[in-house]
Amino acid sequence: MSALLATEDLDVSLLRPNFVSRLLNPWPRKLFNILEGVTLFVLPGETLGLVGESGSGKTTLARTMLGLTRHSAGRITFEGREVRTPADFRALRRQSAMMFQDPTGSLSPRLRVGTLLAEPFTIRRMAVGDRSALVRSMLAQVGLPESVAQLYPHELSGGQARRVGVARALALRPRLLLADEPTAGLDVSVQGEVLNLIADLRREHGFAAIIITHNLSMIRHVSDRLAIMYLGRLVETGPTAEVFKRPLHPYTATLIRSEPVPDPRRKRTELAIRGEIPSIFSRPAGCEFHARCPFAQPRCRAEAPAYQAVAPGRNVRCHYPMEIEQQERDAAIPAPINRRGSSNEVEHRQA
Amino acid sequence: MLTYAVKRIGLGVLILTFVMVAMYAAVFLIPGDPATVALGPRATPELKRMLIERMGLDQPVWRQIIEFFRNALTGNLGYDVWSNRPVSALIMEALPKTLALGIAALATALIIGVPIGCLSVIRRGTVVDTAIGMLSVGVIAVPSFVVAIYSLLIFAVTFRWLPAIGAGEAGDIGSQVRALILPVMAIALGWIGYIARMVRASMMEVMGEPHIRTARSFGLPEWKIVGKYALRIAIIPTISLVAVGLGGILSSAVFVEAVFARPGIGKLITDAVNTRNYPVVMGTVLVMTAIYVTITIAADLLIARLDPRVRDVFRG
Amino acid sequence: MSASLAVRDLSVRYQTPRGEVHALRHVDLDAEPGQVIGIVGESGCGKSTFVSALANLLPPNAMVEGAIGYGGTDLVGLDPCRRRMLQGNEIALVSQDPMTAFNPVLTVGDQLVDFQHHRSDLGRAEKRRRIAAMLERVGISDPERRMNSYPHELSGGMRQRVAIAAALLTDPGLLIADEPTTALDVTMEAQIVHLLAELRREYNGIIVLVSHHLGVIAELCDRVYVMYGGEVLEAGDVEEIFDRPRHPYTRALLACDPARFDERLERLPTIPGAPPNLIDPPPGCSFAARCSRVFAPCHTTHPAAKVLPTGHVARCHAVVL
Amino acid sequence: MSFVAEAVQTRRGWGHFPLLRALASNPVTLAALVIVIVFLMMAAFAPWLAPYPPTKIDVLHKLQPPSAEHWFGTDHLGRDLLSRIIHGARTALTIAIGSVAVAGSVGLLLGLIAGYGPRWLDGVLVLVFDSLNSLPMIMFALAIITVLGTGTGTLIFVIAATSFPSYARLIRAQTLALKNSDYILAERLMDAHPLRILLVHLLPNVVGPLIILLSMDIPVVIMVEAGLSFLGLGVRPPTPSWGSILYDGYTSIRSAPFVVIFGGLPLVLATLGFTFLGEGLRDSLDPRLKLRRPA
Amino acid sequence: AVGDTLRIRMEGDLQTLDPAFMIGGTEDVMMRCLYVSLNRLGDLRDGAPWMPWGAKTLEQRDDKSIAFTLIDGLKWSNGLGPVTAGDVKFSYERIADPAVASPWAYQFEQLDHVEVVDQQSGIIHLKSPYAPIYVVSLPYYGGHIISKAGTEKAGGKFTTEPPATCGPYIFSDWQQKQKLTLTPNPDWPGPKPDFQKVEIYIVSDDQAAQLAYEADSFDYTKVAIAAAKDVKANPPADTTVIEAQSTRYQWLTINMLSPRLQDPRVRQAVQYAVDVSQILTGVYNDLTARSTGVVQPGTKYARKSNTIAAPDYEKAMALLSEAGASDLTLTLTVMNDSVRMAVAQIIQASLEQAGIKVEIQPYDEAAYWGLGDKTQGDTYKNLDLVLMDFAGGVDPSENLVWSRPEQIGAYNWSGFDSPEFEEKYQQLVAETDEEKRVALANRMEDLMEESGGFVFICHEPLVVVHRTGMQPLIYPDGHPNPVFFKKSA
Ligand SMILES: Nc1ncnc2c1ncn2[C@@H]1O[C@H](COP(=O)(O)OP(=O)(O)OP(=O)(O)O)[C@@H](O)[C@H]1O
Ligand SMILES: Nc1ncnc2c1ncn2[C@@H]1O[C@H](COP(=O)(O)OP(=O)(O)OP(=O)(O)O)[C@@H](O)[C@H]1O
Ligand SMILES: [Mg+2]
Ligand SMILES: [Mg+2]
Repeated sequence: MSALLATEDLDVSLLRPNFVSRLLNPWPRKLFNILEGVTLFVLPGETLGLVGESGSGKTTLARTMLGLTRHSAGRITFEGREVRTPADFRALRRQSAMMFQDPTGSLSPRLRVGTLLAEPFTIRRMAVGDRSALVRSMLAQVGLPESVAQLYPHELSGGQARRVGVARALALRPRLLLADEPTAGLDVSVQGEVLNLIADLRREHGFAAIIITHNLSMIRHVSDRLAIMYLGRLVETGPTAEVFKRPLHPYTATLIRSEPVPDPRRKRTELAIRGEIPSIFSRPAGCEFHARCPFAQPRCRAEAPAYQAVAPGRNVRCHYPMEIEQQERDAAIPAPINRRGSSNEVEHRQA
Repeated sequence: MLTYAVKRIGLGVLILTFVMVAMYAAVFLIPGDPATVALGPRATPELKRMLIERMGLDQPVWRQIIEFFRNALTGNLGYDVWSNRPVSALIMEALPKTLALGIAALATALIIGVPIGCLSVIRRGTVVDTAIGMLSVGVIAVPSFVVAIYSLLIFAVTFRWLPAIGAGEAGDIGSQVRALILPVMAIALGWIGYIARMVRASMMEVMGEPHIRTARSFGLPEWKIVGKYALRIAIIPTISLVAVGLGGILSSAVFVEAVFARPGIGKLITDAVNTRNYPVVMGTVLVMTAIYVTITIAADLLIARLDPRVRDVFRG
Repeated sequence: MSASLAVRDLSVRYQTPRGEVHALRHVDLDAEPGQVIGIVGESGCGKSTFVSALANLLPPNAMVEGAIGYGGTDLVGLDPCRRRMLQGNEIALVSQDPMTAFNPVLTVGDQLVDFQHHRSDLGRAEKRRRIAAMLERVGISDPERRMNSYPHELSGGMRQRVAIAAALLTDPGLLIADEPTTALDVTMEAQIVHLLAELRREYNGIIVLVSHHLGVIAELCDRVYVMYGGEVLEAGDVEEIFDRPRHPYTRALLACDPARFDERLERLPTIPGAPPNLIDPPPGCSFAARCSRVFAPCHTTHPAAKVLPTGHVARCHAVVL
Repeated sequence: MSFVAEAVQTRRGWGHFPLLRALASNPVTLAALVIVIVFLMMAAFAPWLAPYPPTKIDVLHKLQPPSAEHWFGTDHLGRDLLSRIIHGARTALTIAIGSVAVAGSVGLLLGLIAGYGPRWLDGVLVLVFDSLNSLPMIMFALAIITVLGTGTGTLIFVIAATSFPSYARLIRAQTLALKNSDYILAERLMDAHPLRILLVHLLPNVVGPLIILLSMDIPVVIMVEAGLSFLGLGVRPPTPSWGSILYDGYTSIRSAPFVVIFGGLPLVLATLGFTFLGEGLRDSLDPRLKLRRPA
Repeated sequence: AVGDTLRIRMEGDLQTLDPAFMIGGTEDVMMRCLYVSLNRLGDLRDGAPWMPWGAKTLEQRDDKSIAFTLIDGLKWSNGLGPVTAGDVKFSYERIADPAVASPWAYQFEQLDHVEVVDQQSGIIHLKSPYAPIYVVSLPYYGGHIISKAGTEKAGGKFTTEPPATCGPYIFSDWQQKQKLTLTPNPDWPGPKPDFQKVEIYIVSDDQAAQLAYEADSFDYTKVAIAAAKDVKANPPADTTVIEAQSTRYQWLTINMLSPRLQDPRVRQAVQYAVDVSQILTGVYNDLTARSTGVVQPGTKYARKSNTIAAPDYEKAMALLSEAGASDLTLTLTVMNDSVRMAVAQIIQASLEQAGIKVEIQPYDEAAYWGLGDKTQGDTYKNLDLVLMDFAGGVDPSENLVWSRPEQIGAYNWSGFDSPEFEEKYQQLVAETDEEKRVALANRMEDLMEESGGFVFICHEPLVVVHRTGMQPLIYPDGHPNPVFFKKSA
């Protein structure tokens, strides 16, 4: 199957975020790459999960794909054709939709939900017979009562705003949905509702979806493939189940191990990862993860690893992908920093 | 910070140019010439022509502007039409008095207004707050000439505590300070109200922020929360307000300078406008605009000092 | 310092133009020194209201009833002055959003010095030494330099560490953490959770930890209170709650967590319906509208809290002793 | 869903005048509202309210202190002060509301253009705003007034022209802040026309703070009018205006202080009224609203 | 109590001390102290008689020549030697020289030349007889003598730093727009002035000045007309109030060139419709009487009465309907200060009674003076009514000169174009016989009023307060001459 949307070696560079100088000086002096060499594709009808820590460039990637941020190098192709001119992007945007990180913030605050829902049609000057009927059917599709049409965005709860976002995004039957953190800030139950809704609609209309998140326990249930980002680069891609089962990049492995498990008997005693994601403005030399990597070798400090295919459908950016030297690595995992005082623990268990 | 300052100064120079072009346009529009103002029926056409020539107004406007800036670069702001004294000398004599007045007035207003605003916040919702609110908004509306006349009546005429007019004897700091008190009072009163109101408004905004809750959670006393934690942030908008105010006071001290017969920039420029003494007008406007621009830049830099978030942006 | 905490029949109502919001209704809670109390529940169920009441940080439109017994004194009836003495001395709070919890224009060190104002026996230099030691303790390297940083110069995880250090500096007997990891990434969350786990080993006061992340609760707490619609529906030891939940709500909540399933699910489990309106709370069980095991009395009779032999407390008609 | 029900219910419960009710709930704001309404009524019904024609000269009874016939006394030409103040409300409010409306609209338009338009245009406009801000007001006023002649229209023009830059800066700052907000991005993503984004999405969101600022600036404009009257640049006599009443009172401030006192009273009251109304509006519309004028 | 320092308040600051370009007010007062003139004037309350001052003798040789001899020992400062007849020649001829473009040239219009007889004496030769020279030209304004050598050394021009002075005082200190200080000239050969030091305080606002006087900031000041009544009723302690009529005369110009006022009946209607007594009461507090013309009241030259002495609204309306202009709207142009605006409003109300609508159009001083200037376009033909006032002199010619036909488009804003008036004016300046001059002046004012171009209002009152312990000397222009202030015992 050929990719619906693909990026090749995509770079996005931005001026250092100095708004005053940007305001006064139209000639940028120094460039920083927010995204670097991102090569990614999504197949028709597939769900791709895009995972990474805050600031790793997930949102930027999504925006770049739809032409809201300009890329400085690389190609974006849609159904095999390169998307370059503004007109190309307009055509691409016609076929795709995006849900923003902040559900309420992406709804124009002074318009009622009804108006907002009809907006995609109004903007494209599409004839809609009965506007209120249209709005009603859109609301019904996402499981909201009609009365919601009369509310303003700030009067909606987080889950409701998400649903309105879904209805709006899917109004024009896009072929691709980009959902930026669709479950952030929602209760587990509501989170499930929203994801189920997207899944149902996807089954019905068959669009592809890119779901951006840092919630691993959620993404493993909804995505077909995963792409892990670190500091503006892809570090690993692969089918979701495989990635969870056998992560290749140490970063992926630590992410998975950092996720707390809702089981009081499976308390983690060791810390999977230390330190914080470095700033994009001062990328470490060599492998960018080396400072936080428990297995870093001298080579990692000196030489940037390539993004290479190690198995069909699995790419990784690491000099020493995990499974190859699994044994050594297990041995190298740092000893637990400290364990809970056992006597204390026992007392409580018994109480 | 440095590049920022350089750019701001560049912008300032642009503003100066723009203002001067506007001024020349205004001169072109406004009828009247110095001879007829000063002499009325005795102004002879020859004299008028002579003065117009002396002001350079017989030349094309663009030439005047270029000439003006060329001279200004060498420190020559032109000459008074009548006394032929250099405009720069007139300004140098008037400016310190107005600066002293403006700075003293705003400093007084800050010293009184800020604590009042804080008090209002500490006692928010109480009678004290409402009373302060009424008073501070009320005094904003009291025209400064009313304050000026009545303070003259009370402190200079009735009690004879303070001198009624003038800016004090040259070289005698004591008399200069005494001469400053009443005019400062007249200007500062409205500003006290304005600043108190402003501080209260931005403070109320800050008081809703989570870090104030953090400070509370550690049981810090209310006065410390208001006076240190909230004030540090709430003062920032007040600073730019005061900067703009200081820029404005310098030329709007007209009434107060008239009532107290204080020779200052306000008087210089109104007299010059009224008598169409254009070299003086131009020179004064140039200097005032430059000061205004400088003050706003200084205020921005001060804000950057006070607010580390802004400072980092400047550091660029 | 350590004392036990006994909350009895605590209710909080917010006065709003739309009416009174019954944000907290008849909550009881007991905690002994050394215990970590977890509070879970969906958004809007009153978790923050509850801990704010404990820390005396309720907004002015809140009205409190009931008693908060701490070491024998009732915090609710205390005069403001005495209450302030307790704040930041006996009771310390780590709040949800590390981005906004610190004053942006004062250095971290300055603020931490101020926060120790109860310690009038210490000089400024000593206070700074304590801060440095405490920052080191919570895993901040180069504490001397960090003390001179402004909050925005620190990352979210670091700020949360500083917040914890600030709370610990005052040697509180009651440490409250309201969603300390919600705003953080998984990796940061893991680090903070780890820090808290590490701290509780030597800490002998009470920790109250609010979270809607079940994993965090499971990892850190001894006792869990499950809140819903302003009430505590179930309370019990952490294993009991996770392994043998008695209240249908607790069960539903646990069932919803996708982290409990390793295999891919076609549909994620959910709890249909929405939480009750707290302006006009239902007369019966607040979960009745969404409960799968609902029966007649649930809609009309408010269930009493039943104490089960396992140490469980549950508010449900369907639970039998 | 109960949440929706709640929300819908509250909407209904608040009726059609939620703003008025919110305003009235604060006693200070209520008082301010009453003052403003009284002044508006005064302006509207001046000819019926005033006991005498405001221009009726009676030099034999000039500068009479307050009495039963003349509640506020008479001015330096023997005109009834109360009548002049009542009629003055009309002038003052026409000028204040007129110039604030003009300045507000111009500021709104230019601010939106500067904030959303191309960067070079933004630079040019900011330069214009800053320059106008630093231009000495009297010079400007004098130029315009001597060219156009005195009168209400000219005053409105002068005041609007000197005050719109600060509104424009406010709007520009707001627009810049909103420009990259998610909902504007969402609209751009749907390829909404820039004009639509400007008018439908940006305008309603930036106009709120502006209206509040404008209402708080109304007394400032009244004061400016008084100041211009003082320079002899106010409304054309014998039209009564609060500014000219004060100015006339100044010459007799010693012998007849009541002229200045009664002349200043409406100014103080109007300032209190409009300021507190503006603050009330701000608090009830959006308590977190940033009402900072950009420097 | 009066000390050794005389403290006087004036309104404006010094601009120049060159008599050829001086403006008036403070400068003239300063020059009276710094320079000498051949003669000087007495107090205006005494009719301002002239007497020799810098000249020992000053006598009329014939119609066109006046001989003078300077007093002994007059010496220039800066070591420029004695004051000579050559300096007098230089000073007068310089002002008369059209190339210098002095605004005061008109005062020396009739000067032919000054003949130097010897070091101290000379003869002033006139082109034609010019009687007013003793009160108009010699005692003030251009009559001050400057140093020929000094001026030439300064390049023919100077402003605030005169190359040399010779008067009773020297200029010792200047605080811009605040204060001027004069101290005695040790070389002064004449009688020592009473006061050891003169300080001139510059306060432009009358209200403030009065308060400052009460606060004992100075000893002598003019008082605003609005405050005069009050000051008279309750004078501050230790204070004498002087009331006099100044030489500033005010009238309403009715512009005959205006298309709306071409018809003499319409102009006359306006004349009938102005109630001047209301102005005198309302604005001037009856401190002054109605003027019968422009000539200084109290002098012999003043007309006995106005032709139209009282308002007659019926007559005015009748005239209007006769002229077919019953629906008349006129603009009244006025300078925008408080006194003039008040006068304008009373005129407006008064004309309203005759059915004439008036719109008041205020201008700031500078714009105002340009309105009647024909070089600035045709506005001078479109003015309707203008409230005007000029500072005049005691000689009738000084005040009548502005209504000459050649002044149309300059300062004759009525467009009053009377050949007879011009003829009479020429006779007036040449005539020395007083009787005949009185008749000429009266006839000229009759002509003015008959033309329908003027409504004479008043000569503004002058109200001055000063400490009781002194005797001021005030020139007819309303400004003091500090040299002759006396301490009263
Ligand atoms: N307009 C911009 N100007 C400057 N820097 C930017 C801009 N947009 C993004 N960045 C920087 O690019 C990096 C990636 O940002 P991005 O928002 O794409 O991350 P993210 O993965 O979506 O993070 P999060 O999980 O917090 O949403 C960040 O370091 C951010 O500071
Ligand atoms: N100051 C307030 N005034 C009125 N109502 C309030 C106030 N604060 C909270 N509430 C209401 O009280 C209820 C409980 O709020 P609370 O913040 O305690 O919930 P929470 O469990 O902490 O939620 P979250 O998980 O979203 O933080 C909510 O319905 C909320 O809308
Ligand atoms: Mg993002
Ligand atoms: Mg909460």
